[in-house]
Amino acid sequence: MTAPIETAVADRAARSNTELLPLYRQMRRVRTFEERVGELFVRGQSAGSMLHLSIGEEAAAVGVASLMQEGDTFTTHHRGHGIFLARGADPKRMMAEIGGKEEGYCRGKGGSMHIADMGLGHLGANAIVGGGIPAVVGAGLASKRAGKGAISVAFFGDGAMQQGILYESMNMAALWDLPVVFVCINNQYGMGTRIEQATKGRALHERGLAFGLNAETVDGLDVREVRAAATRVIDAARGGTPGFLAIECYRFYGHARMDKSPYRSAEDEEQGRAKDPVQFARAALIEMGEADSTHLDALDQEIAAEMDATIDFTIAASEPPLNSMFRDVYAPGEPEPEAVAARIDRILARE
Amino acid sequence: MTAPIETAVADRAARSNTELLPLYRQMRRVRTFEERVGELFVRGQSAGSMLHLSIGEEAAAVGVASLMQEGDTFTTHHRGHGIFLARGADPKRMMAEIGGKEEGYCRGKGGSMHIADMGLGHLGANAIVGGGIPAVVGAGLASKRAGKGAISVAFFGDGAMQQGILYESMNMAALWDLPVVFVCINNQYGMGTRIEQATKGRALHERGLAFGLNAETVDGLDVREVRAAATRVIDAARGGTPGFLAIECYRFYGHARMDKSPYRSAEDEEQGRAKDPVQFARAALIEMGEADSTHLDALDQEIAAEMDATIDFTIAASEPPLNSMFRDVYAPGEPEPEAVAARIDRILARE
Amino acid sequence: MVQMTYRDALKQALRDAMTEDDSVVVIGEEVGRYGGAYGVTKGLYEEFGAARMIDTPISEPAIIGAAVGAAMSGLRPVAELMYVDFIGMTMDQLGNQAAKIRYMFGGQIGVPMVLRTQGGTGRSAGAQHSQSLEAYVLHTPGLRLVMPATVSDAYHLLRQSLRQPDPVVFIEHKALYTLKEEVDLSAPPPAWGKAAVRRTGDDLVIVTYSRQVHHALKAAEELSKQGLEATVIDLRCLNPLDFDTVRQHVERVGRVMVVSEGVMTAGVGAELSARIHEECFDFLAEPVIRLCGEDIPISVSVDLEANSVPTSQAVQQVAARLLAERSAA
Amino acid sequence: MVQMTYRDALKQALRDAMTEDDSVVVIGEEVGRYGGAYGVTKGLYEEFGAARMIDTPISEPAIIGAAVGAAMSGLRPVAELMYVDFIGMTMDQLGNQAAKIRYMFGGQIGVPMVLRTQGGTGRSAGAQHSQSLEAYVLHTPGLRLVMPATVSDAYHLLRQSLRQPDPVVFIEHKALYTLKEEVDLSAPPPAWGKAAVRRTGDDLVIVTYSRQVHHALKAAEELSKQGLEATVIDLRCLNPLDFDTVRQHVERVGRVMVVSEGVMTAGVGAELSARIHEECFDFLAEPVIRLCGEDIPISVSVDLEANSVPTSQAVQQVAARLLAERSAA
Ligand SMILES: Cc1ncc(C[n+]2csc(CCOP(=O)(O)OP(=O)(O)O)c2C)c(N)n1
Ligand SMILES: Cc1ncc(C[n+]2csc(CCOP(=O)(O)OP(=O)(O)O)c2C)c(N)n1
Ligand SMILES: [Mg+2]
Ligand SMILES: [Mg+2]
Repeated sequence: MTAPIETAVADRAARSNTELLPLYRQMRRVRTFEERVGELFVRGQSAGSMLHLSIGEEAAAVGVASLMQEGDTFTTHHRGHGIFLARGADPKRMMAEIGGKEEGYCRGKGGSMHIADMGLGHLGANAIVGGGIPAVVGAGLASKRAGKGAISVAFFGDGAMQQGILYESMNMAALWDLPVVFVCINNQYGMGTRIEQATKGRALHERGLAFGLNAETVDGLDVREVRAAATRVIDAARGGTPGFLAIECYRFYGHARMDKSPYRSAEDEEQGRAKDPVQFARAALIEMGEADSTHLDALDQEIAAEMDATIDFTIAASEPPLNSMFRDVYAPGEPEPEAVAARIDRILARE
Repeated sequence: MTAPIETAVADRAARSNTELLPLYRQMRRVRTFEERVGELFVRGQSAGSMLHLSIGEEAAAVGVASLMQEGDTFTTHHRGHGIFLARGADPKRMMAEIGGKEEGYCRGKGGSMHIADMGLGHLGANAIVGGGIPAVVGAGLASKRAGKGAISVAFFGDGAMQQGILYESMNMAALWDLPVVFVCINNQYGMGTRIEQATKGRALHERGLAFGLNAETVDGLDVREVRAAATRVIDAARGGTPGFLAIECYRFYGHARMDKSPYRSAEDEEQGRAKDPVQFARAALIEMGEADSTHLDALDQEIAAEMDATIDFTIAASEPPLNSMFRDVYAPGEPEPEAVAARIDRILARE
Repeated sequence: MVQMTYRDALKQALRDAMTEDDSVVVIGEEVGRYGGAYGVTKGLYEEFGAARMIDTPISEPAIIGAAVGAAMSGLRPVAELMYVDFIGMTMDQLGNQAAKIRYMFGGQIGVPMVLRTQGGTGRSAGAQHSQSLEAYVLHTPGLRLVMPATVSDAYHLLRQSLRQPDPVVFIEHKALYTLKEEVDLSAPPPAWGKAAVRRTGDDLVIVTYSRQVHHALKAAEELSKQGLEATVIDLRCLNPLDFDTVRQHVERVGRVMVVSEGVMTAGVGAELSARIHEECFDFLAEPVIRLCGEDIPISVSVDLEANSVPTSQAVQQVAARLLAERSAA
Repeated sequence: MVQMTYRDALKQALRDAMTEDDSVVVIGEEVGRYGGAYGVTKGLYEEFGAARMIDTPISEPAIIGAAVGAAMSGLRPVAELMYVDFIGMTMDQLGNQAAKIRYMFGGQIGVPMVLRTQGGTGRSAGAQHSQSLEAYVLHTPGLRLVMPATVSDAYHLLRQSLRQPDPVVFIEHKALYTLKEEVDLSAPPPAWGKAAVRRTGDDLVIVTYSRQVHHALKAAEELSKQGLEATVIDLRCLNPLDFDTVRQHVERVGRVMVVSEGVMTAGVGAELSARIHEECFDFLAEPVIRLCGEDIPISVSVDLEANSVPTSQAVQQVAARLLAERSAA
């Protein structure tokens, strides 16, 4: 398994915490990819409307994922495109999967909410709030045993802070000193519910602390800060001290593509969107003199072109063959489910 | 519904926090009752062996239950005899239920782990660790709405601190300011597992705090201390501030009747059993001059006689009639399940 | 009679029940301010307020558990599970608590709650948001099970469910919310548990429920053009089950298909097939044919999803073949 | 050949698998120091240590979830659920995750885990500790399901389950742990999924599994004294299901009883009955009779419990009546 270029870039960046440009590049790629997902939907080429855009959460995704290394594993929630992309995913195969196509990561069976890739250690996105969390406990057991310093990271939203399985998992990770990190991307909303309407106001990481984890909260505006906090938590986890990191950000758009967020005010949105990690990084790069806007415009356009191609790729990609429906319920060569039609044929054609 | 004498005694005691004698009396009744449960088993008159004695936990049971009032409700875990008895249960009907008899609280269907009594607000013991906890959230919603100051209390063991549903329930109670109290009776063990082998060492009530509850931990040796802590937490709950109380004690005997606790040392047991809340209260009464040992011996014997009678009552009680098997799956008068035998009769007797 | 959608009929049932009975409260994720993931409760928050339209955290096990406690404490909760696919994490509270409390406690008390949820395919929502899991419920004694196919039943059966003394699992179909039909809100409700015969014919009986009723009716219309006449029975309630109606038509016609969107193995179709064979054996010209969901998870791919469950064409084709083979035989 | 209990055979299977394959780990409540609630793992902690006999907190959902993650990460976990009655709180991790991962992810990876648990009546353990919930599993595509009745199968099928590439739910029966039989540990294992014909006779076929195999065999012995000879098929695996063996005997004999401890409605008995009718209709002299658990919760009362599920006498009586009515007809 050779790491794609993007991962290599991110890995280099990992060594220099101050190098903002590659992080900006990753964040812009996430942003642009998500914009294209929106377009795919508008063009009727996404399979369904259950598309959850991570716009506004780029610093969370990139700040953490850019620290992950070969051998590390992770699971994500339903809003996981950005995380996977930041970890090095091929945007074409991602988009094809979102379109339910054979060329997608999961051959069109999984879709946006069930992307996975064993090559990059992605143990799967999940459409069940909290559903992917306990898997990192098991992955952490395996990593600990292997003793190579690999970690397993569970990414989830603030909504999963309300799922009991998170606490069961944190308890196990703490008890067994597992190389595991719990990352809560707090975008302030779970569908139409603001975090304050779902949780009595205390910092989320206090829950991590109460379970014996190395826990902190970081603002999700400046990717460098996220990365710094993630470095602390992840480094400790590699050493066997499991961690919890809450990243505060804002969900720029509706919950899924059909949701226009009527439950929140224009002011709320304006304020929230003012905390734009991509624009923030861009401004910082210019301010620090690391890049000028011409350079950044060119970069953005290069990314736009790359991401434009994902839609064409998806449209040109093929539908999975109908008989693939019965494949992969069980391992190849194992007894398979019989198709209803075949069974009925057999019954009707008896004698 | 008239409150039995025991409740009246406890209620009076509720008004005077210093009155130890009635609390001692309650604790002794629990202790003696549980000893009789052990005998019932030895005599082969208990239905099965899934009997969990609360010996050593009397101060926890009595300290909290003695504060409960008419209209309050509660649920318990599988080790709930003491709590229910302290709340005013009829020991005969309890014992008959433990024996699986018609005269039992649940007509022999529930047994030791599923005793309930709507008259005393007992919404049920539970054989699922953590299973009875969320019900108090619903009961709390109803109480809050009724506005009469009633509370609902969930009693559970340290093992339930590992069940996610507890955290979901605590989150809801805190969020909605419910008149609810979570009481963790930490007897140091969940079956053969010491609390330290199941939870990374932090005080349990910190978890309550992290969820926004009014939380504390109290030692379960001196019933007056338990009662004082419970008073704080319960009074706040009646006012709409939900609470959490961890009570530290020791499980004197095995997990259930068949368990001889080979996983713990004689020293561990000796140390643990040294913290005997019944003996402690007895000594305190004598020391304070509130009662002398002649008086206490007489009291103990009176209780022993009362509890002896529970076994005779149980042995003399009747087996539930076989056809009661089909009763109470649904409400009376509603469509019922058909007995397998009746269905087969019908099929075989066709034409 | 008014024209109304399935969605609005459900809302009207909740509204009428809440108006009539102050103890009815709705509790679930996004049921209040948001108005429900599929819009069923939209507006009720404004009408009844936060104390009766209770938005919860995303905590399915505790939602069901809280509803159990509320139902034991004098409220009449309607707990909403956004997708029936999430029932897996609630089966302890539902199956070990709600379903068994009356029994375990010797009849002292019941759990008069309604669990409203929705299931089924049709939105490319993938393996964890497209299932038909009613068989888990049917296999759990103590739980009633209602699955309305029509707008009128959406209204009347939800009202009736809210009058039951025992827990009712009420499963809507996500593809039916926009279905628009005439409904008489003031009509007397159908007898509790009674199946509806949606169409009568002498050649074949199709026993089904929920969205498949519509597939079966459409198939029956097509078959009718070929001179084949099907009876279509909409069970509506699976517990209690109106087997008498099924028996009556099966004995008359002698050829039966059972159609269900849930996966075939150990599903509702299995129970219906087993019972029909057991009880009507001597009247059957042919074995009962089950046309059910494939024994596979649901894909996101539009085509794979559509073909994972019975389509109207499949109902028609299988029915035609069943009849053709027979007349030839 | 050695004499051994069902309990010890299970332990030996775990021991041999752990010795042979370093990636096998056992994870569950009280599996280590305590040795398992029913003593199955006693001694293995001492042999294999805490890193492979992993005692967990009382967190069933996360135990299953952790096993899923471990299985995707190169371990071969045996997750233990102390009672199958607790499966309700794990059905999301089991049914939405373990069962669907291979499929949802397009075949990239499987979840080679075994969920060991036990169920059934016999200990007055009440409604939440006495159930037979295998039908939930059978109705969930992606999960294999094994339920051994004999000591030999306890050993060999557990070994085989530990070689499967997909998740296997392995359900023991609490009343069988002390069963003692001869077992040949070095015998070649039975073909995966193959049913065992425990007895052959021409008058009746009894299709069953788990503890009811013993009830059926005992009943068959009694019937034999009356000159009635039954074939007893022990399915052993419910997924994959060896229907060919069932078919072969049903077609030969023409009279069938299906016996299962799980509640009747929408249970395993329903699936078996439906399939037998569908596939062997022309060979059936009579409808398949289901003798299953009553559609009720289990009581603590010894008598009520015992009569809530098929007893050996019930098997015998129903079988005798089925045959008597028929020869009279
Ligand atoms: C167990 C479960 N409950 C409910 C849902 C429906 N649902 C999907 S996403 C969502 C909100 C999740 O919020 P959060 O975890 O904060 O993630 P975000 O969408 O904000 O990224 C809900 C309620 C679900 N998919 N799974
Ligand atoms: C959900 C669930 N898991 C496991 C069990 C088996 N079990 C019964 S009691 C018990 C230990 C519980 O410990 P704790 O909560 O501390 O209560 P204690 O027995 O100490 O009073 C266990 C694991 C169960 N009954 N329910
Ligand atoms: Mg969120
Ligand atoms: Mg304990």
